[in-house]
Amino acid sequence: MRKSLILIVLAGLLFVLLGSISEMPGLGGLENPSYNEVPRHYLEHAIDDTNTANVIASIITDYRAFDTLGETTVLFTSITAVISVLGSGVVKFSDKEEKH
Amino acid sequence: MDDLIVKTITRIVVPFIQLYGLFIILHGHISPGGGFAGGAIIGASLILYTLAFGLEAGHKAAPHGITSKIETGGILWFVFLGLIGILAGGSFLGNQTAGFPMGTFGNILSGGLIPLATLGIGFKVASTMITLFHNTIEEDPID
Amino acid sequence: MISYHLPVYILVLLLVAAVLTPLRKSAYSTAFKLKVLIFLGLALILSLILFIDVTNNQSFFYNFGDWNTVIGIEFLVDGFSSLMTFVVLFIATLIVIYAFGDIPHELKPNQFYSYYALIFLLLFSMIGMIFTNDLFNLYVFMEILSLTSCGIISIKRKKENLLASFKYLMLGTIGSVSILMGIALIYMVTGHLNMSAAHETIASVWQAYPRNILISLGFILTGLGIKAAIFPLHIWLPDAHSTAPTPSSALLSGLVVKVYVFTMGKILFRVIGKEIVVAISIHEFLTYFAALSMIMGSVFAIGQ
Amino acid sequence: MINFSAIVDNINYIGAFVLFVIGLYTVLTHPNLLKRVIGVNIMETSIFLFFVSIGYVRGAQAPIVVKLSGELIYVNPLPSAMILTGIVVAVSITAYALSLIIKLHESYGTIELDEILKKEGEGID
Repeated sequence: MRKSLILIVLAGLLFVLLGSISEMPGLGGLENPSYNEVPRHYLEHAIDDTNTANVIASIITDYRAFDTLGETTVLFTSITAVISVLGSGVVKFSDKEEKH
Repeated sequence: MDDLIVKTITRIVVPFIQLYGLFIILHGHISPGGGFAGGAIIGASLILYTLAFGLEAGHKAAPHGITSKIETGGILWFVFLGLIGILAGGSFLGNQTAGFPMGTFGNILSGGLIPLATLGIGFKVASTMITLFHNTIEEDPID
Repeated sequence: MISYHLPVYILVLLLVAAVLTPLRKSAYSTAFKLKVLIFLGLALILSLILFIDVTNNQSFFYNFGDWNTVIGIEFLVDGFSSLMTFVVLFIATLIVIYAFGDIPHELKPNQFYSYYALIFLLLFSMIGMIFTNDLFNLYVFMEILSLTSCGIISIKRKKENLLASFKYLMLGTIGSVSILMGIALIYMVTGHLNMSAAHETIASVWQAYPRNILISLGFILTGLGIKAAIFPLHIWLPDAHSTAPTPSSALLSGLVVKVYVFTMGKILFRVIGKEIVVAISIHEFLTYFAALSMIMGSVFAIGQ
Repeated sequence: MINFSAIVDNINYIGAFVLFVIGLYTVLTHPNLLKRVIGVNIMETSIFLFFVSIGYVRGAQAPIVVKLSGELIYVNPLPSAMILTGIVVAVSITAYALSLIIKLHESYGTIELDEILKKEGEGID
């Protein structure tokens, strides 16, 4: 019973989503609202702002560097969380090394 | 898990994979790729080494003491780069405005903050992957 | 204005504290507790100075890397967010002081450092979420928050803890993914990730692509509803909070849920704007769900 | 009648939404915990497909700006830069969920959610 209920709800969601695709801006057009002056600024000024060819590298490390700082923190949290769950982590092995 | 073919092949291949990963990190801002991709490649080479030579050898290659220092070092390095932006009068994580040397277009040391940050990210991703792998493996060591 | 860089100093302080705690090998001594308190107290004082300074003069935008609002990431530090930061840090200091005594009973020795690192990361991501004025930055901080809040539950490593935090992680990730879908839909139509910049174009976009905004609001509100445990989506809350170690359940119910409600208000009124919210009469739905949460919550509590 | 050119034009968005609903279905209905993690990954991949195909420009080039190039159209670099962060987030969540599953398997002996609930119900320790 529960499965069929979920199936119906999800089918309704899919129908709504697919129905609304026609009202969304098309795929791949240059006149999409998302291709406004922001990406144009990145593409034109990337060279004289950051002097790098790879615009994506200049975005993640210069224009929006704070995201990448958040990114490294996500990596650090995943390590701390896994160590706190699996428990082995630093203490066990480093003691062995420090002994001999 | 200790058959000869795998070990010899790994011993030959691993340095080249790591060299390629380092190339991807260093050329992150000129050609496609970057910190994340290069770090993943180096992490994968370390995982291959641990798989082939067993957990003990794996721990010698990437001992926990050093990997946790790389983890901490990666973030502190990034924060330090950001604070230079403040010291130079701009705001956090400023690059050209913070007076980083921009270098000539196209070679490795161009783009001020970008190669330094990409290097930090690359090693951080590599050490995170290998530590995750070692932690999940530690439950039942394969040797 | 002295406090221009203060939000960054608070965040950097918490991040450095979170990163340094696991390195220390000293036993769970008073020296370690003192260091934790120094970091937290310093962040608390900085947030107090920021709050006083912002209420006297006007609120300000902080652009990372001196890029203008549309290009780079931006913090909007106004009276309300600095007050919220001060309150979050103040309550967190009290909880941490309580945790000093309570943790040795509940956790094994080698987990203390992970626990405090997770708490610092939790505070770092909460304060980041309060300050940020950028949609994708909000998503990144939300991920750190959902990872750390599951981490502080599963640190106790008992059977029901692990199960509760696994359920919380799954539901939390569904929530974050639907919020990211909402952010993608808003970006697709307005073209700006910055909240105030998206707000300027929202009026014209509302005529051109109304369906897009409706669906993105639907996704964002369900996502935030799951995370803030509003009535129909709160299944994970009871067993997550009951099994968690006491200080983390205090942290969770006290602060984390409130920050999600604050984010909901921020997205609704800073990105979408009042006219559209009233036009779709979202505020009525929210009042119904809020009332339902309160009533049903107490009904279940009595029934327990 | 649905004109097929509309469908073929926006095939990315259709694919993304279908994957999203499949992922959601897998997460909500599968008792096996591992399958739930896979379902979450399917949902995340669908979001990344959707986010990147927002910036797609038909017939455009990857945004590696060569200095001496003439008038070239480039893809919108912003969504693809954001997805780098998204992918790392997806990896760390999966890593953490898998480590939880390992521990759950140790304490309950199984990773089927209904057996776990049954065991928890009977309070077998």
